[in-house]
Amino acid sequence: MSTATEPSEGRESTETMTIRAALREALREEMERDEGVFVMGEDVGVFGGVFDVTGDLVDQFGEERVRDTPISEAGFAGAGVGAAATGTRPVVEIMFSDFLGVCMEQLMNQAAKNRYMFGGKTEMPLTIRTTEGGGMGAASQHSGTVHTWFAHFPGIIAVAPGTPEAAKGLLKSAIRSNDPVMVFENKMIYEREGPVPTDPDFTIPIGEASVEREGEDVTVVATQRLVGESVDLAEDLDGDVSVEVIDLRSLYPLDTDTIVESVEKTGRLVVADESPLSYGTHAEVMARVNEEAFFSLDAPMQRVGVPDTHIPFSPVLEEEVLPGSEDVRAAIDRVV
Amino acid sequence: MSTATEPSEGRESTETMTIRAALREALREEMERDEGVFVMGEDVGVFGGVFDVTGDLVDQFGEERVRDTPISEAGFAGAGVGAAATGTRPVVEIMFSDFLGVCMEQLMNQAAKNRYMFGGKTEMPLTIRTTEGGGMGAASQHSGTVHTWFAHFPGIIAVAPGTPEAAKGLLKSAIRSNDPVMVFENKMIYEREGPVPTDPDFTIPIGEASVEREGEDVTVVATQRLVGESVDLAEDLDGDVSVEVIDLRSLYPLDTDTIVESVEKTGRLVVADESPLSYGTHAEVMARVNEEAFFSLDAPMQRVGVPDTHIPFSPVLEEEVLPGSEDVRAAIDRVV
Amino acid sequence: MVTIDLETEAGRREALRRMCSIRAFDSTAGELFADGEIPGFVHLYIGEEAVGVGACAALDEDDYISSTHRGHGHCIAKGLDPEGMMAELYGKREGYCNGKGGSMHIADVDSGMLGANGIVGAGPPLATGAALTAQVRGEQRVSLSFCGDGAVAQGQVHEAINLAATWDLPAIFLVENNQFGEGTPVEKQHNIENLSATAEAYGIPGITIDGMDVTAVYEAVSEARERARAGDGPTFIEADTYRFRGHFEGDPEPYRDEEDVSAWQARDPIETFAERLIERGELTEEEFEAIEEEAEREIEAAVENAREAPEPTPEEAYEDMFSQPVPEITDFARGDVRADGGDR
Amino acid sequence: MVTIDLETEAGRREALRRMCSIRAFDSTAGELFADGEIPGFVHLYIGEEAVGVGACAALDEDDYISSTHRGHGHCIAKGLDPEGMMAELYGKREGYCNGKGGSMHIADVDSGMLGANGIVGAGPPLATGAALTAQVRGEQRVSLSFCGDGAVAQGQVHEAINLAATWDLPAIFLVENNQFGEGTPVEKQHNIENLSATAEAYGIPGITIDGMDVTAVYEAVSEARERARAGDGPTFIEADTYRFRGHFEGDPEPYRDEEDVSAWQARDPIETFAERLIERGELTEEEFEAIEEEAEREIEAAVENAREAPEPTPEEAYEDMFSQPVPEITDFARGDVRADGGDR
Ligand SMILES: Cc1ncc(C[n+]2csc(CCOP(=O)(O)OP(=O)(O)O)c2C)c(N)n1
Ligand SMILES: Cc1ncc(C[n+]2csc(CCOP(=O)(O)OP(=O)(O)O)c2C)c(N)n1
Ligand SMILES: [Mg+2]
Ligand SMILES: [Mg+2]
Repeated sequence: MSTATEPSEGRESTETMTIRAALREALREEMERDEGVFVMGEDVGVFGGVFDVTGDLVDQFGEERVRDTPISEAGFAGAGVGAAATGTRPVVEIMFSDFLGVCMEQLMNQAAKNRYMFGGKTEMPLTIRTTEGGGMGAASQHSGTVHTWFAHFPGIIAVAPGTPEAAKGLLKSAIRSNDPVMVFENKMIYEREGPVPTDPDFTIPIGEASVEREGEDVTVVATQRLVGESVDLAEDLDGDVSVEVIDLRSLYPLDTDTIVESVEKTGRLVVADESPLSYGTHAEVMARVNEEAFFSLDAPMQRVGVPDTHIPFSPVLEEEVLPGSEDVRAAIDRVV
Repeated sequence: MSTATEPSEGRESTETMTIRAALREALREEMERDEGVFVMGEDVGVFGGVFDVTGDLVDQFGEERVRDTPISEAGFAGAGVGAAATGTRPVVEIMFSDFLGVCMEQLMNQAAKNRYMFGGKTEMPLTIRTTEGGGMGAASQHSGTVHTWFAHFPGIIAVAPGTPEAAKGLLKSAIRSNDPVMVFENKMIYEREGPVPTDPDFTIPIGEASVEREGEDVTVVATQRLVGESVDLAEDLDGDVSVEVIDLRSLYPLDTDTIVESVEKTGRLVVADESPLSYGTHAEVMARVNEEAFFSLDAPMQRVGVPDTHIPFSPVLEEEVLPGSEDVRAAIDRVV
Repeated sequence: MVTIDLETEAGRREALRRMCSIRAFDSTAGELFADGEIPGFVHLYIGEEAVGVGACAALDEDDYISSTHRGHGHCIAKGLDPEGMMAELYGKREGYCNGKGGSMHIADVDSGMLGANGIVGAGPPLATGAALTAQVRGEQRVSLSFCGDGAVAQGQVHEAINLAATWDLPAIFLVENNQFGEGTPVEKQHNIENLSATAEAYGIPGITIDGMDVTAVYEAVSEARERARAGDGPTFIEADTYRFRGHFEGDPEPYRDEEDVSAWQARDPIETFAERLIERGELTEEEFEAIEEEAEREIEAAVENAREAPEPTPEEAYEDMFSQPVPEITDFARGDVRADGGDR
Repeated sequence: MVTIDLETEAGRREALRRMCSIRAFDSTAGELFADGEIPGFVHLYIGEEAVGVGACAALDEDDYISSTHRGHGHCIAKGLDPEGMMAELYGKREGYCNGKGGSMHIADVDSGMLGANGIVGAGPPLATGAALTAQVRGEQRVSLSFCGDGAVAQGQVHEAINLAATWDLPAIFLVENNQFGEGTPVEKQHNIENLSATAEAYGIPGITIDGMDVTAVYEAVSEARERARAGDGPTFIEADTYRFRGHFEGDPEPYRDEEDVSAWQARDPIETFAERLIERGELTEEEFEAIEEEAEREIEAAVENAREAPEPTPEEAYEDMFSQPVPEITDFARGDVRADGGDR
């Protein structure tokens, strides 16, 4: 699947920036490019967003296009659906992904279904940005990772970047897409830095995973925070085990080909994602590999995620349940 | 995991009844047994529920205990949570599972999380009943199968019976459980008949799958409507292929042992469930088998479900996307 | 510019014609459903025609409406073509939704119809979004959402009103109080005499009008539309009406008495409006009959067409999910499920 | 029977004491957070003490409350022990939630405290459910939900009020209008002068009171409680108040002026109440100081205790998910992830 615009090359010149800055620049560029793009959410204006992603955008674009909303996720996500259907490109911020339950109906029954139910005659250029993940002691109602729901639910495109480049390129593709796209940002990696192409026409096609590091012995398919941790781990293990790390980037559509190709080479798979394990994102990656590379597998596939609990408050407990480098390492050890 | 009461044997005497009747009797018996059990939902009273499951219960128990609600799923599911936390056992009916989006927040952030967030100090004896599935031309907003969300989300017990016996036994266990249990009823099989134990103390433990038919060549793990279709298919194929059919019954917790044991025998697995395929219930069953019976597998595991679309209205189209006996058969053919 | 100017004789006649068209459409749909020709659920608008027609008459063609599960009347009132609607009820490819939507999902965004909706209360946020587009784009459109008395208990309806009120959006919230939400009477769903009291929570005008009188509806919506276009924000209108049929076709209706139904039927919005026009000398009995007959003929033709229209092919089920091809669905559409585990 | 009888001198002094206790707790929590001793988010109740204390004073110990993300004040007002609360803020096993909840999730259902809540607007349905239990069980309890001005924009709050009003449940909806929802002033969230106008949509009494005056709150809640117990249904109370601190600790507060804060600080609910008692001759300056100091000592002791309390062990993370063991979690807790593919 490709986005409205073809993937630009334009990666000649890059700039090092954080994921936060990359997201903000994506918003800025798309708002400059298209007057129909506007942002709305709780405290995205003067306050700049709780994670400071929208930052100073209100100064440049004004309060109509960087719109603070009352605390009504169903209402304003629904308004986003209605606005998208009638000729604008809303970018709706849901502060924490745990709050998606509040507006689930509008996402599942309206945003995701309208095009199909209406015989393809309605466009739905709606982007929903939200934050996921534990690690800051925010406890169970502000630390969840729920992207599997949306990867599963038909009619929704779901992306979850692990690097600044992916963050910028995917958010831009999301905004340009005529389908509802959910962008899942992990809140612990806003400060992560990396090179980002400066060309304002740079985008990353939705549906393409990225091989972040090549290796021969085992494939680690990771998402979000765990991309960085897996790449770092792969460096540490270098010489010992040769680890290929893939940033999944798009959850739906899923780039089965890139994963299968890697597993055909390595014969071993670890999936690292912060979803709760049972019925999580991991299982789908494993199912695809089973279907298309079963005969290449030398060992059972492994998964790393949250052990079916909520995210507890106490740092000791939170640390226990959050998947990290050590868990990925243990999974690798189980198969090599 | 076992429910509050131990699984009773009491299967000496049975009566043939429909799934609808089995559910209604479960409600009746539990309401007779415990004054704290009450039912609420839209038109569950005089109207008897849109699928006539509550039927005449209002005559026996009155309008307070068989309570019609305003059309406010978030409000009354939330009231169910609050009531459950304070000493009653509400059974909340959400008319169609597509409407779960309306009250998702109360389910995901309150019902599912309270016990854990509160350090185990709150009971949550809440049952949510809802209907799933396509097949009656009800179109995309009244035909969905969303149980994977709840199987995935921590803190929720999810069951999905395929037979009258399972319907009665699981609903009773759900009501007696001190955890939030979601009961997913497929709307096309309310008329399906089967033997049901008459003993009012009969329950089915949550977390146990059931081998509905034994076989040697391939294991079909099925849910809901597809249990019956798979058993019928297995009969048809008898002599040709020997098919073992397992009714999953509980989605979470998942009875990995029963499935693994079967696959160790057959070496082949087909998972048949009406969820959309990507990231669906199937993938988890496959992931578990990969983890615990990888070396028993003779062929890649197969899945049968909805091909990542919504359920369209036109009978021709609906028929195309709904998984059925033929799809299960094709999946079996791919592996035997 | 309004769609139908009820201040003129021609406009009043056109309004009558549309009400008759809705009546004919829904009477026919009811019969076809009973005969098993139409699958799924059908919710009829019979008895409530004055609300849809009065409201849409007062709107410009460019204005938007959002609708409900009981949407046929809103569609015809907004100018949708009964032929495409009937084809949709039959699940045919020529239908408004290529047969994918059915009765509960007829939409035509180009005609300003944002869609019938199977989710009670989901329409008002959508209409609010359309009003937001108008504000953001600086367009002079208004957006009206229909919803039922039952829907007023839904939180998202309140959220939508609050957004529109706080942002002064060009929106109109029109509640069709037909006295029941499925089998539950309005008194068991709400604690207020008039649902228009809801407006007080949002600091906007709220009125209750006679929803059996097409002129009353037209006037109330006209005023609300002026207010919206002037930038003065939304209006909440409660139109008292009644559904003459069951909640859905096949409803055993254990929840109401025959007398109540008859009492409301005596106020039939079509009959009473036609009588008024006849009294005024604008219309003759014969002309009224001719209008009714013409409406019926039109719907019969739509039925004929729908019956003969081709079924979608099974593969069409895989179309229309996304604006761009998605490999997963492309594979399914090709019947290309290998799952053969790759090369050995 | 009310918890603290503000009609008596002893009661008034106890109310003052509780307000001081909240102030001391939250001032300390703010410092500890700034020092990095407390993880996560902390939302302080400083400036709003009169609302929580006045309201809970008017309730029986058996009555229920539901709370918000800004819940410390409600907890202390309802009689929870600051020691267990502070231990919870430190994430210790002795905390009210065994360290699993933290500031935003302190609960003690046995004390009638249904839980702080990280989801804006989620509390009112819960409290409505507790009121439903009272009705179904025939118990004489009432249930009060606290929520913020911002929460009044949430649909589920409206749904809860509608249920309670329609079913005449013994419920009280108490809105703490502290003028902001995070950084957004109440005027940008609502289109009404007084949020108590919300009551009109539900046909229940709605009043706006001075939330800086503990007596005013006490009286309003007492009346509402009588009404609830008499079977006359819920009351909606808006208490005007102000948060003296940022939305959360660390909030840069770009959205408000220092002067506004000072103007409200001049109406400090503790100072003004103490002054009144002193004027009436019920209290001396010295006694007031002693109360304040005692409160601070109590909180210091709670901090000492919390610091020294043992951390939970990592394995405790796997406890408390369900009432019964679940194999998935049991396996994880044992560190028993094999995924070895079974026998070859
Ligand atoms: C969220 C949701 N809950 C419940 C339903 C089931 N349902 C369909 S129509 C209806 C009654 C709606 O009543 P009202 O809003 O008054 O509209 P009316 O049918 O009277 O036109 C109900 C409960 C639904 N479709 N969506
Ligand atoms: C559903 C939901 N949306 C957004 C938030 C983020 N949030 C936390 S507190 C808050 C402001 C709440 O304002 P108000 O209800 O007035 O309470 P106050 O903080 O002023 O006490 C917001 C937006 C949330 N926790 N839950
Ligand atoms: Mg109605
Ligand atoms: Mg506030």
